[in-house]
Amino acid sequence: SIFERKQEARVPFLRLTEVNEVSTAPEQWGINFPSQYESYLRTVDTERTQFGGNHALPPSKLEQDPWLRRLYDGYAFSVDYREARGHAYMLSDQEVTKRRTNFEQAGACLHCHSSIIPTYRRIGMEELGQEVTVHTLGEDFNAEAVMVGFKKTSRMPYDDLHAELRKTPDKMELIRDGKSTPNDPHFGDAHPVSCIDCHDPNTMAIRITRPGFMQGIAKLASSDDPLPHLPSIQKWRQSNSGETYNPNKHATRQEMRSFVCAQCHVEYYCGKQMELTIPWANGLKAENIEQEWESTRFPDDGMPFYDYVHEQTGTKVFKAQHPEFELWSQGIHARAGVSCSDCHMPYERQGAMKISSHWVRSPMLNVNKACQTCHNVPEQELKDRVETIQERTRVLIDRAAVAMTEMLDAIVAAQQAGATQEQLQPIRDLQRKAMWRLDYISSENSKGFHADQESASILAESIDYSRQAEAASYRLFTTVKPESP
Amino acid sequence: SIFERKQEARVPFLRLTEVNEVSTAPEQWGINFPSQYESYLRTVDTERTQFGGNHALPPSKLEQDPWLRRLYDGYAFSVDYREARGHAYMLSDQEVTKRRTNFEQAGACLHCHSSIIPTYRRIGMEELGQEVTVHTLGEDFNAEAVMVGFKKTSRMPYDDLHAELRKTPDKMELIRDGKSTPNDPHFGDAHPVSCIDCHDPNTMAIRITRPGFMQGIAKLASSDDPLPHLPSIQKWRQSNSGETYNPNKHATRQEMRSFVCAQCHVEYYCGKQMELTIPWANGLKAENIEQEWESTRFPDDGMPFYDYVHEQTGTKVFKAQHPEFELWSQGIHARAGVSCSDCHMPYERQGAMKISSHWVRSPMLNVNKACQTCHNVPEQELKDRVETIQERTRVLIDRAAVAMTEMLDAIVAAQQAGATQEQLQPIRDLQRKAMWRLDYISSENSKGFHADQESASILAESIDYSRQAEAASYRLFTTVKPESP
Amino acid sequence: MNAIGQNGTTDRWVSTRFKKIKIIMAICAGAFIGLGVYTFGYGKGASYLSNNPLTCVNCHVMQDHLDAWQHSSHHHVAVCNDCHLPHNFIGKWMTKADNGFFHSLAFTLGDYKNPIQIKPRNRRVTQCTCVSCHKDFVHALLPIDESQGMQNCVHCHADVGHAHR
Ligand code: HEC
Ligand code: HEC
Ligand code: HEC
Ligand code: HEC
Ligand code: HEC
Ligand code: HEC
Ligand code: HEC
Ligand code: HEC
Ligand code: HEC
Ligand code: HEC
Ligand code: HEC
Ligand code: HEC
Ligand code: HEC
Ligand code: HEC
Ligand SMILES: [Ca+2]
Ligand SMILES: [Ca+2]
Repeated sequence: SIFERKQEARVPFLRLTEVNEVSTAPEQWGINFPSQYESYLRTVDTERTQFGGNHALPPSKLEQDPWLRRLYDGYAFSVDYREARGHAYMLSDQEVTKRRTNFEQAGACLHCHSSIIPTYRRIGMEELGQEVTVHTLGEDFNAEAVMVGFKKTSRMPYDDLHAELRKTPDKMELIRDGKSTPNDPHFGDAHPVSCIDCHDPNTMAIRITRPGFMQGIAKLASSDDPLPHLPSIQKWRQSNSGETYNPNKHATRQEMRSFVCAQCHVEYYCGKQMELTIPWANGLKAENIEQEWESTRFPDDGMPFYDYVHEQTGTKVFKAQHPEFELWSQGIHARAGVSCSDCHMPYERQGAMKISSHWVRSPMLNVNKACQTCHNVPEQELKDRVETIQERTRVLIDRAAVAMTEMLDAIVAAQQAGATQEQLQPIRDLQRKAMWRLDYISSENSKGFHADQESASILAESIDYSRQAEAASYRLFTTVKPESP
Repeated sequence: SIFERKQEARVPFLRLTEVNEVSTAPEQWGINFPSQYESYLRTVDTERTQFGGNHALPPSKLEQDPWLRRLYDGYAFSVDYREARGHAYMLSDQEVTKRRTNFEQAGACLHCHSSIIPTYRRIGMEELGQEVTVHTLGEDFNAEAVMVGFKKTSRMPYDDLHAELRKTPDKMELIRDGKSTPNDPHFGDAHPVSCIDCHDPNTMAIRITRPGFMQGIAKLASSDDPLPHLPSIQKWRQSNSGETYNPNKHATRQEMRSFVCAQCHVEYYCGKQMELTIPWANGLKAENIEQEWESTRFPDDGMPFYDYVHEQTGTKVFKAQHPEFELWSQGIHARAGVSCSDCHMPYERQGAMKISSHWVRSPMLNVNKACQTCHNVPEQELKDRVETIQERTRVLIDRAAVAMTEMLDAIVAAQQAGATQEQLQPIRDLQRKAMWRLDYISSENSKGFHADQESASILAESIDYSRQAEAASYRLFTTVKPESP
Repeated sequence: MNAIGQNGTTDRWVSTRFKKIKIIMAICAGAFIGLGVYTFGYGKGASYLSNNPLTCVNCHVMQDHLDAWQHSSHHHVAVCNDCHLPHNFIGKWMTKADNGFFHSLAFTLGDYKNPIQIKPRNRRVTQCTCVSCHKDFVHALLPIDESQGMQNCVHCHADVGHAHR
């Protein structure tokens, strides 16, 4: 069982080839760990339950749920927004999405879609005046340089950073011939998430590499959100050591089994106005994050933060992206110590050994290993339970979407009827809250499973705010006047 | 089979005294089963977590949640409505509630608050022209007579049936001296729920005695609600035998451990207009029940069913009462085969034996036995998990209550502004749906624990309908006119 | 978690299943001797004839269950066979033959479900062994007669035999 395996010490790995801090190409690691590598490669498979056939790109969410176009009206997401698929595609999907080809994006996009740390390090080292060779780049993680490189590139144009990415060695130089000279630190290849992003090349221990997460989790630790599911943070708070919370130092192994995913599967801001930001200063609940965005100001002009101006209504609103880690944190599995990896990378037996499946995918395609280790019930029954939860969520999302569109209609009509900006302000606040909550759950990828009651509750709030804004719009010019205000 | 022995059966209980079908007095059973009896007697204890001291009557819900007065405006519940307490009080609490003393109630009230079956049987036998003696009353359950007696008394005035109750022997005649002659079937005492209501006096097997439940569950079995948590109904459906579903014959023992409670802890209609009705013809979900009430007509005048006319708005609405069984049915515990008795009557060690605790009460007062056998986590952690669930529900109930009161304000104002009945009709429909759902969860007694996601979802719907009604009220007389309707 | 023996259904199920097993066993006799004996030897099949839990882990697939048994409340009081074999003579040896054969077969073909899940008949064996040891204590819970079922003990006591599995 997972719980025992935690206790077992690891037998040192037999290494057939050396990997180091520039080894972003997974092939090299695969020589040492062929089973994990093989399963990692399978993330190119696109087995889908509802959709047959092969698709060049995954199905469009905008076509499935046309109301999303109204929700995102005026923003890049209204142009192209698709289902997620396997890790193998993360870089190429980003390269081709119209959100990037038709809009100028920032370098920070690559923080979560590529094996970028050596590039951050290289740029950081150059910035810090340190000597950069393939050797110095590979010998050490060099957290300081990584952070400097991250900060320097976050707001840089996407294309520029993407070009930099291809200029960092990936240690395949020696294998690929002719492309580059081994000692020039400026020629490599760009990769999607790779072994090095989650593993220490020396010990193979899992680790955090992403500067965005390091900053976010440190803010979170300093907040007063209770976090019963993250015992190391509670311990750190009690210790009162003054030292910044550092997951690589303080987190338990079981926490790390979720944190590695939380490097990317989290809500963020990533644009040209501000450095990539993970908004956890008040806690991990939807309203804590909203509160942070509400109190954030853009560094350059000091104006209040927003993601986009909603086209039809002119309201400034926030965009929520894949808050998997945040929602999971509110659920019973997190509470019971069940990590992302337990379900999405379950152990599987390979001969006399057990390995973590690196075919990261929907557990519903792997119920046997993902769930039945803990739940001693038939596979079909587990699927049915998940479906019940997801169906309830689906129905509420649809209900919230109807409320949202009817709200937009009413606000537009109120503007046409001559409402002033001052009259509209409280309505806009309701609108922003409503849209934030609907987006939060609909862009989270488990359809409520990661925290079922919390999801329903957030959608209930969304509905409430949408309908309040709708009622308030009509009320601006009505003869129906209740006594109590 | 050769593989293993037949399931071992219970050694018959040693009986020190005989009990039979008129033995409503628990003292007699207590002679045979002193441990169960002792724990049963403890239902007089009122240990409460949030409220100190002793109270003559439990705390008023109307004072805790003043909005309930507006919800129930014009109905008996707005006058007196309290927290539930132990089974020992069920009859006396009903006798003294202002809902009964200030209002005329029907005999059906006693269906769930007293040990009434022998009275039904006696009246039924008289009706059927069968000979009634203490002996014939006690020798057999006589389902036919019980049903006839139930039907005859359901709409009769409460006081009349209460008097009948006291006229049925309870087999204590021989012990209490002077009160009656042993052979006169017209003198006994009234009791709250007693052993005979859940047990067969011959075998001690648990059984269903309540005609209301027998009818309700038979309707349910004939519906097409999926019911994965009730395997015997699925089996009965497949068998297609034509025979009516009868829990005493078809249900598994584990189902019976919930059904005995579902004799009373369910939504109902019980008044003078119609026989006591358990509304499960379409299924057990809140909207299935609503649908049944919407399509029900009063038998006497053929008019559409309603529970009360809401005073402030004049809308005819439904009242939901303690749908514990229905809500539990939507939850994960039901799905996992965990019965009411597992949590509310957990086994406890009594010397060298293990018995079911008959001190039916909140499991939160008994976490160790009620939860920890299955959940191997510390007691405080379990309490915290329950609190998290209940707190989320509480917050949503409050939100739905605000939406409900603001809706009422708007409807009243629309009426004052001159809205016609025709204009108000769709608004009234929304109002009824909103109030039904809020009442459903707030009058269910687990504060969402029995099915957390479902509770949140029902409250989300309530909020949606309240706010829609509010918006529609303002919209009646507004210059804000959206293009799409 | 299934209830056991409600209205005698499981009994019926067991006896039809038993008939089927007899036929299968006859048909597979050849295979049993050929393929089975190989595995029986390889897997130290004789371990089925022993009471030592360590012999079960001759098959590494049993390792987790041994580990979990060692963490359980019963490792002082019951070994594998106390729970997984009927406490009567004939049932005991029939079960040994059946399980010995099917486990060897499964292990050889490798087509078993992983994590391994107990089959209804073996679940019933386990249930009967609980009752056999704890009869007096749980007397009040037992069915009144054969028509009545009962809840599996492990419905509540999921980790008595194997903790933290
Ligand atoms: C904080 C991490 C992070 C950042 C920053 C980030 N992404 Fe993603 N992205 C993800 C994750 C996780 C997924 C998969 C989950 C999902 O699709 O919701 C994803 C999915 C995608 C997809 C595939 C599904 C879809 O939305 O069509 C595209 C395309 C994409 N991102 C483009 C971008 C672009 C362009 C940017 C920069 C504006 C960006 N990403 C920034 C983490 C990130
Ligand atoms: C470096 C960023 C990053 C990290 C680290 C990461 N993910 Fe992802 N993940 C993504 C992106 C981006 C996508 C979307 C890829 C696409 O659609 O092209 C994705 C997709 C997924 C999918 C959808 C797969 C499918 O087949 O539909 C799952 C499930 C998933 N990730 C889970 C995890 C888990 C669990 C972890 C940790 C063990 C993790 N991810 C770590 C960025 C990341
Ligand atoms: C208890 C099991 C469990 C845990 C723990 C868990 N998930 Fe999931 N996850 C699921 C299930 C079930 C789904 C729904 C899959 C589906 O609908 O096919 C899902 C869906 C997802 C998806 C979308 C997959 C897809 O195919 O589109 C992503 C991404 C994801 N989870 C990431 C995470 C991350 C990150 C964590 C930890 C912060 C996490 N999950 C924790 C069970 C789990
Ligand atoms: C998205 C994050 C992620 C990526 C990328 C990743 N791993 Fe892992 N890996 C994990 C996690 C999580 C574990 C479980 C670690 C634990 O329990 O301590 C793990 C465990 C391992 C282990 C230890 C044995 C085991 O199977 O549990 C090896 C070896 C390993 N990975 C190799 C690789 C190789 C080789 C690659 C690249 C082909 C790779 N990993 C890519 C997250 C990742
Ligand atoms: C490492 C153990 C573990 C794994 C793996 C696991 N679960 Fe759970 N699951 C739990 C625990 C613990 C609970 C909380 C209840 C309890 O204490 O028993 C739970 C609760 C649940 C619940 C009820 C809570 C709710 O949200 O309604 C469902 C449904 C569920 N799990 C389904 C799944 C599915 C589906 C998977 C696989 C995708 C899965 N679980 C994987 C341990 C696990
Ligand atoms: C279908 C069964 C059933 C019927 C019929 C029924 N009750 Fe109850 N009653 C219950 C249950 C179960 C409770 C405990 C749960 C609760 O308080 O919500 C209860 C609680 C009460 C209480 C204590 C709490 C409170 O509400 O103040 C009173 C008083 C009461 N009922 C009066 C009545 C009256 C008067 C009638 C007839 C109009 C009636 N009951 C009809 C089942 C029933
Ligand atoms: C509200 C319903 C209810 C009432 C009233 C009730 N019981 Fe029970 N009783 C049960 C349930 C449920 C069980 C568990 C039966 C099972 O698992 O088969 C039970 C079990 C028993 C058993 C079997 C052994 C055990 O403890 O599990 C005895 C004996 C018993 N009750 C005696 C009594 C006596 C004496 C009274 C009256 C003082 C009484 N019961 C009142 C519901 C009730
Ligand atoms: C004959 C009707 C009837 C049956 C059968 C019945 N109840 Fe009750 N129950 C009531 C009534 C009425 C009350 C409220 C009594 C009061 O407040 O005066 C009540 C109260 C309760 C309470 C609140 C106790 C407290 O201390 O707050 C719980 C818990 C409860 N019942 C659970 C159950 C369970 C579990 C079963 C089945 C084992 C069951 N009931 C069977 C009618 C019944
Ligand atoms: C998994 C455990 C569990 C199951 C199964 C369960 N309940 Fe409960 N029940 C609870 C908990 C926990 C509470 C909340 C108690 C509290 O807040 O103090 C509760 C509350 C109640 C209450 C209110 C108690 C009070 O003190 O006011 C009643 C009545 C009740 N349940 C009846 C039932 C009935 C009837 C069933 C079956 C249809 C059932 N319960 C099934 C755990 C359970
Ligand atoms: C519905 C839940 C449930 C079922 C089914 C159940 N038990 Fe229990 N059992 C309990 C609870 C609760 C306790 C704790 C009683 C106490 O501590 O007072 C217990 C206690 C015990 C104990 C004594 C524990 C001690 O600490 O001394 C034994 C032995 C036992 N059960 C055996 C069994 C057997 C054998 C079966 C099957 C015939 C069984 N149980 C079925 C809930 C259950
Ligand atoms: C007879 C066994 C049993 C008993 C008794 C029991 N549970 Fe559970 N509980 C389960 C099962 C089974 C699940 C579903 C998840 C799973 O499959 O592990 C569950 C799930 C849960 C969950 C997660 C689901 C959710 O709604 O979020 C919580 C919380 C929980 N139980 C608390 C309790 C509490 C509190 C009690 C006591 C009042 C209790 N349980 C009694 C077996 C039980
Ligand atoms: C020859 C290798 C081997 C040995 C030795 C072995 N097992 Fe197994 N066992 C297996 C395999 C393979 C399965 C999975 C069978 C399946 O699921 O069809 C299994 C399944 C089981 C099951 C549950 C499956 C069922 O059919 O209900 C039990 C219980 C079990 N073994 C107990 C034991 C005990 C006790 C011992 C020692 C006396 C033992 N095993 C020795 C290979 C073995
Ligand atoms: C105290 C009783 C007890 C002992 C001792 C015991 N088991 Fe079990 N075993 C169980 C129970 C109970 C189950 C699960 C039954 C169920 O889920 O219905 C089980 C299940 C299993 C399974 C099937 C796996 C599964 O999850 O269904 C295997 C294999 C197994 N045991 C092997 C062993 C081995 C090997 C030993 C000795 C090391 C052993 N058992 C000792 C009670 C025991
Ligand atoms: C070989 C005889 C034997 C078998 C078979 C057996 N037990 Fe026990 N069990 C015992 C003994 C002896 C004790 C007392 C141990 C002690 O006091 O330390 C015990 C203790 C217990 C306890 C109390 C300790 C605890 O874990 O909480 C429970 C509960 C229990 N058994 C349930 C079961 C169940 C359920 C089964 C079947 C899966 C079972 N037993 C099978 C002999 C047995
Ligand atoms: Ca965002
Ligand atoms: Ca009602």
